[in-house]
Amino acid sequence: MRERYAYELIQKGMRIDERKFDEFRKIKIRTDVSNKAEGSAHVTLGETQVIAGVKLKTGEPYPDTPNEGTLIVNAEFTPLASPDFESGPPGEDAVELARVVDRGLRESHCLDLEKLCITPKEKVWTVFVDLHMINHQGNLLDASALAAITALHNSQVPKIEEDTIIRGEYVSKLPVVFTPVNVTVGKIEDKFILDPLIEEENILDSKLSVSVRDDDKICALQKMGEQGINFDDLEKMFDMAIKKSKELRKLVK
Amino acid sequence: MRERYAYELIQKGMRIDERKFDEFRKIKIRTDVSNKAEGSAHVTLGETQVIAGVKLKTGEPYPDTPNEGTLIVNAEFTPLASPDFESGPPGEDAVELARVVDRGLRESHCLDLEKLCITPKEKVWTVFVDLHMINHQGNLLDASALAAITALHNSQVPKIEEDTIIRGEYVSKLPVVFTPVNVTVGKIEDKFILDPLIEEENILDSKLSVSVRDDDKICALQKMGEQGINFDDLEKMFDMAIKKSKELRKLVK
Amino acid sequence: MRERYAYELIQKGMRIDERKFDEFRKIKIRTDVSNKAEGSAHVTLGETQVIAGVKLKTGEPYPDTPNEGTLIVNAEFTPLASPDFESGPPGEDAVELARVVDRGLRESHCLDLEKLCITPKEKVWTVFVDLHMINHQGNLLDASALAAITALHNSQVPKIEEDTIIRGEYVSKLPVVFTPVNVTVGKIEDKFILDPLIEEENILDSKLSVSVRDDDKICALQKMGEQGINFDDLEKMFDMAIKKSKELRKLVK
Amino acid sequence: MGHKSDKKLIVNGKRADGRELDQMRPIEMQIGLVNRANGSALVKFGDTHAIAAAYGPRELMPRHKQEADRGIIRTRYNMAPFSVDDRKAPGSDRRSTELSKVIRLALHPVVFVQDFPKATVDVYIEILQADGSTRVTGINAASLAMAAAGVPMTDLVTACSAGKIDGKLVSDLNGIEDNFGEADLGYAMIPSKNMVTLLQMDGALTKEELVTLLNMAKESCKKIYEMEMKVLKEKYEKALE
Amino acid sequence: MGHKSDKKLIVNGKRADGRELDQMRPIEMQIGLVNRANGSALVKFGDTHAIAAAYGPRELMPRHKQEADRGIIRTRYNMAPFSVDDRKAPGSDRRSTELSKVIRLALHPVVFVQDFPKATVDVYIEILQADGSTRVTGINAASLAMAAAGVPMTDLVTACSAGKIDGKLVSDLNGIEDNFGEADLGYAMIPSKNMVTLLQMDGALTKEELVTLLNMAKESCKKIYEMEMKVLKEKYEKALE
Amino acid sequence: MGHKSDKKLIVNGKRADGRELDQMRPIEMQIGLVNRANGSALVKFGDTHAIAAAYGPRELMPRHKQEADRGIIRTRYNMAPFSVDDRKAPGSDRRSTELSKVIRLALHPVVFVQDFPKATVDVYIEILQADGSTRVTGINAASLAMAAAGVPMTDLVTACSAGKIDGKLVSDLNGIEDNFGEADLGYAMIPSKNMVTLLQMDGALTKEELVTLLNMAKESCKKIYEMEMKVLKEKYEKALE
Repeated sequence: MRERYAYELIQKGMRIDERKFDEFRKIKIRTDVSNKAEGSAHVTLGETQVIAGVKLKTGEPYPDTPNEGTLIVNAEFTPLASPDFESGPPGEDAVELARVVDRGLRESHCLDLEKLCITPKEKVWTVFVDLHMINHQGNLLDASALAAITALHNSQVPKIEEDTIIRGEYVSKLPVVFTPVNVTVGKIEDKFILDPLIEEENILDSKLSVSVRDDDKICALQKMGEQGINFDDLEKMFDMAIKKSKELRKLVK
Repeated sequence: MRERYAYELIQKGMRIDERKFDEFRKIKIRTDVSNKAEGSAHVTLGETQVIAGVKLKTGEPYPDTPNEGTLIVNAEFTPLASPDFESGPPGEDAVELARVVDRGLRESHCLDLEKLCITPKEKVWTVFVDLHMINHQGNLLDASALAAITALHNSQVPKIEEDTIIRGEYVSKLPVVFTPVNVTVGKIEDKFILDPLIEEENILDSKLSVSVRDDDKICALQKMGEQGINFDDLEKMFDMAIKKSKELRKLVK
Repeated sequence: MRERYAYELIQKGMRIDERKFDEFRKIKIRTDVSNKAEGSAHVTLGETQVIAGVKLKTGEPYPDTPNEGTLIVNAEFTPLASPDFESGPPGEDAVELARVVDRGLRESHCLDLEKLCITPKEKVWTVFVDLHMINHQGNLLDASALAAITALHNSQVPKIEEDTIIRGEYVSKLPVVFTPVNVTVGKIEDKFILDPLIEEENILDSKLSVSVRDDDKICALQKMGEQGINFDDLEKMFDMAIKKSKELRKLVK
Repeated sequence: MGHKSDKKLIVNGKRADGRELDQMRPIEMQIGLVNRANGSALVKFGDTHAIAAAYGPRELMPRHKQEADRGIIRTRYNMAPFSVDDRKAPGSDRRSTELSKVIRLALHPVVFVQDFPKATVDVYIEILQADGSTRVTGINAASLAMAAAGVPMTDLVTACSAGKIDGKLVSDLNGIEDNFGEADLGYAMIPSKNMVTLLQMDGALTKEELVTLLNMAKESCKKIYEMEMKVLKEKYEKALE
Repeated sequence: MGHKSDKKLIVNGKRADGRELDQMRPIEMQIGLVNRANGSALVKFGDTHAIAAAYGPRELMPRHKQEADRGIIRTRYNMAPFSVDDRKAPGSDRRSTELSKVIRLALHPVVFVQDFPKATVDVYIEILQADGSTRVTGINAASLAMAAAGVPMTDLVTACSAGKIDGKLVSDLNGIEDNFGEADLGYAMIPSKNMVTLLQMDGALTKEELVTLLNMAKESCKKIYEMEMKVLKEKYEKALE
Repeated sequence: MGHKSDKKLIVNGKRADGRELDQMRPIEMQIGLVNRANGSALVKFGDTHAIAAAYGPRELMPRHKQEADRGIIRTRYNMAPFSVDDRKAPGSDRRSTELSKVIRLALHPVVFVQDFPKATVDVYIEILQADGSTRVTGINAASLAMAAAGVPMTDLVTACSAGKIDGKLVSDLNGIEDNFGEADLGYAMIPSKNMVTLLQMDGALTKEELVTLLNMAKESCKKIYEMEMKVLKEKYEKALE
């Protein structure tokens, strides 16, 4: 029902919630929402809600990057957030979301990983970014990426004494040097929309997720959806994403 | 059928097997029933049978208790023991039973864990108590707790030479200083029964598991079953459990 | 259909593909088929295809064999190879195949494991033999064993510098001292056949897998199938296997 | 319970966070938030934050698990990986398996399961921040979420913790009190019926101490019940406007 | 097999535990014990203790796994965590997966599966104490349990081990002989039909040694068969009293 | 992407393996091989070897997963344990889970799913040797396997990679270029429709670089398409003989 209505409106250049095609829903960002985390952010995108929590743990570096900390992004599609999500290990959609957010952060080099080395070859910080879905009303990916980078910006590095992490005491901010932002462009026939509602997501032909860095460089792409995208439409989609990314980036503090 | 019969009898103050409400079935305890274990016990409670086996392994202490050994209780509802048990990872009932037995042992401080430290901060004994269900005719929990504490009482600490455990040679008894005992009180309407048969378990409104230490202190409680317990009945249930615990404790050697 | 036809032919002393009872299908063996592996072999047995890949990794020795490398055989019944195979963890048939091949290699002492010790008690080579099913047209076990021993014969030991494996550089051949070969004898009523097609496998009463070493010693046996084997038939089956093993061994280079 | 420690949990008759012995932490309750659910609630006991969402009654699948004459309740208690000091690996573990069960049984007595045969009510609890008493905070959130979802219920279930620290009996344990105290009681009840639906204790208590503690918990639950009724009432009044 | 060792397994023609080369350990058999099962048995080969329970024939669920014209047999071989020197983690592993399969196939030939279409016979084997030859001890227990359960069978399956240690062929390996010997044979048969239903060997044997070993195993099985018939007979006589 | 390294990937305008910037590695394609499948293909991009098999359309089980008005496609991307430098543990991981999904969606647009309601087409891809660009090599193999299986399709899907190394834009990354380069593009398209069905990029590129790279990938796909049509044609002609 709602899907059919959304489709007909889009054909006429309109949307259920009266937004423009390139308009995001109202965004609210709260930080420090979980005081056990090294940093956290709660992003509200219209009715969609995601919490990102950052935890640091010491571990071994990868053999090929002995002087660098590591980054792990994980996403939980908690059954709380949608009647369609189920308990159990992450399904392919949760895995994909986590990996796309991960690539956006990783490829933008937003974290100065060398500053997260404790003892070269032996001990580095592992930064866990956990994305927890709270309410799924569409566009979880952009909301998650926004929550992730905001939580990182608000994270601190714990103190270490005699190999033990002193919880609650911090020595510095997490070294965040870029602010990548994710903008997903949805395509339905010849129309392109941003920040789709869940009813709109269900009728999209395809989506293209674009992660854009402060310098307008594109750091990650992911084409989603069951239909193809016309080659000639790609550039337009990049443009929409780059333009909107500037706006979203201003919200990250 | 049997359930209905059990229910009607209980209404009249009677039980299928002619026991009194506060009477346990006949208990038989055999120790040293598995010679590969550091200690073991086979408890027969009427037709219900449980084997507890204790194995010791060296491991690292928890960071917050660097001078103490550790205790792990695990329960297997083997499909052998009941047509209702299935192969596969432990279900919630097996997990709950193991955790309730664990709390009874742990909170009573029945093991002097400091004596199980080998090298502070580095190496301690981990005591595994494995509960193996053999035949389920009701009240697995009390039988399991009895098997666990008896097996611990009969366990020995293996010899270590050059970091290697010498299997079959022992240096001391396991330092057991208390004998917690578990008594589950079943409630059906306004009646309270001990040691329910499986047919009785199926018709109970609720159960309260009470773990009692030698000094009559209560070390663990767990309310089970789908119905609530009247607040004013709790004290009576504690009294029944404490009284019966003295009797059961005498059987542990 | 095909099964019924295969059965009737066998009754008359014939086979679908016109082979004799003790005749294998045409065997083709290619080596070095995966250049990331330390050694590999692709065995084609008629239409049946199996790839074996050998990878070496450093690890700790088992406590009871501190001066010996270790051997691990794993088999993947990839869903690619047969409409009857499914995605997911290995089922009992894959596990059995891997373990039978493992025993044939292990018990024949075909690898001089002492030569795979790097530092006694601390570091040894672990030899992984991964068996990957490509097309299942019967007799995967004999094809797998042949692929495994051929891959081992063609494997090399990587160079180690400062605890790091230098991929692509090798210091020696893997020390293979025997060439065990597996021959499975199928029984259908009073007939015995070798190298069964899949249609024949489906109608066999039972199978006996025999692993034979260069000196004609038998290193592993595994009886398979739902029916028993007459005690008095066993010796005949051993003889068939030993005889055929000499022929197959010539193909291993 | 029972970790040895030199930490003083009570100083000059007051607890480390400044509370009186029988004083609960500040409690906040909010209904709504998860609008995809049929009902949801956020409950905060000090720094412990639990959010719960209720779905259903909805058809239970697969069908062979349906019961012809009654519905079932399913619960999941889950801690966010970032809700604790050392990151918790995602997924269920033995603790969450047990808690999901006892929470289900704590809620069960108030639900008219015979009103929704073949169906299920699913209640999911996420702990976003953990500072002790997470399961009871979660039960309160779950109970409100179910009420907000319109699940047929006789009453609310209210829950709280109590315990013994530094030799004294206290209400509403926080994380440090839970870790270093001598006894910990988890408690839920249906106030209108005087029925206890969750009762877990670990520690070492005389029967007399235990009974006193239970009475403290009962008092706390009464206060919580009032707050819950208030927040529900506000919700309904707002809905009627 | 084949672990290098200086251990002498045979001294002055006798085995380390005092047995003659072709002597089995003391065998005990008991029927019953698990009264929730349709049939059960405990079998001890020296210090190896196996208990088995048989359930069924009972309806196979889920239904799409049923076979219209025959029943199926399911088996599970499992070692208790405390049955071995180093605690075994609970749950199945590759070894138990394989053994569960070969045990099922060892029992299958005696069962009239066509007598219980759409149904299953489930046989569970628990090793409570392991000192070698666990799978064959388990098969004997399973066979007795199935007979006691009244599963339609043509005969019993009997099983034993044999092997080569210190260059000699011996019957019924214990744990040390299994670990440090040169060859290990697992064997099961239907005595009345001279049919072999389990045959596993690892080691390195000439064909002649193997044939000799098989004959030893066959002899052992005959003795075991007599014991099994005796214990079953006693059971039935007792039941008729 | 973006591992720091002193490795020079381009020397004197040529890539380390001697290729020109826009040159693909030698490509081999072969149809058949897995005769148990309805269709299969082996595709080699240099030292990257992928084999794919397609099964179906065949009935989808369990039935409750069937869709009444259309079929579904299932894909599995899997690397052989010996296909990479450090042995890969068997089984799926997060990477293969994601790749299986994007490959399925890359193939989906050409398939007439409405032609096989309630059924599934299963496509399995095994990477036997991995030297970069495994997913796109796998897509080509999958597309050929589906065509060979007679799955109803509008066209082939063709796929290739491109990227940026040492500051230059290049076609068809090998393993080292993938690990130490600056950007990596995975690309699939339906040439006849100019439709992009796979698009993944990691790295850091200006929009202009990206557009150039996409045009390079498009050119590569055209060449691959010709090869694929040729090998299919040969196959059919051979079949008609």
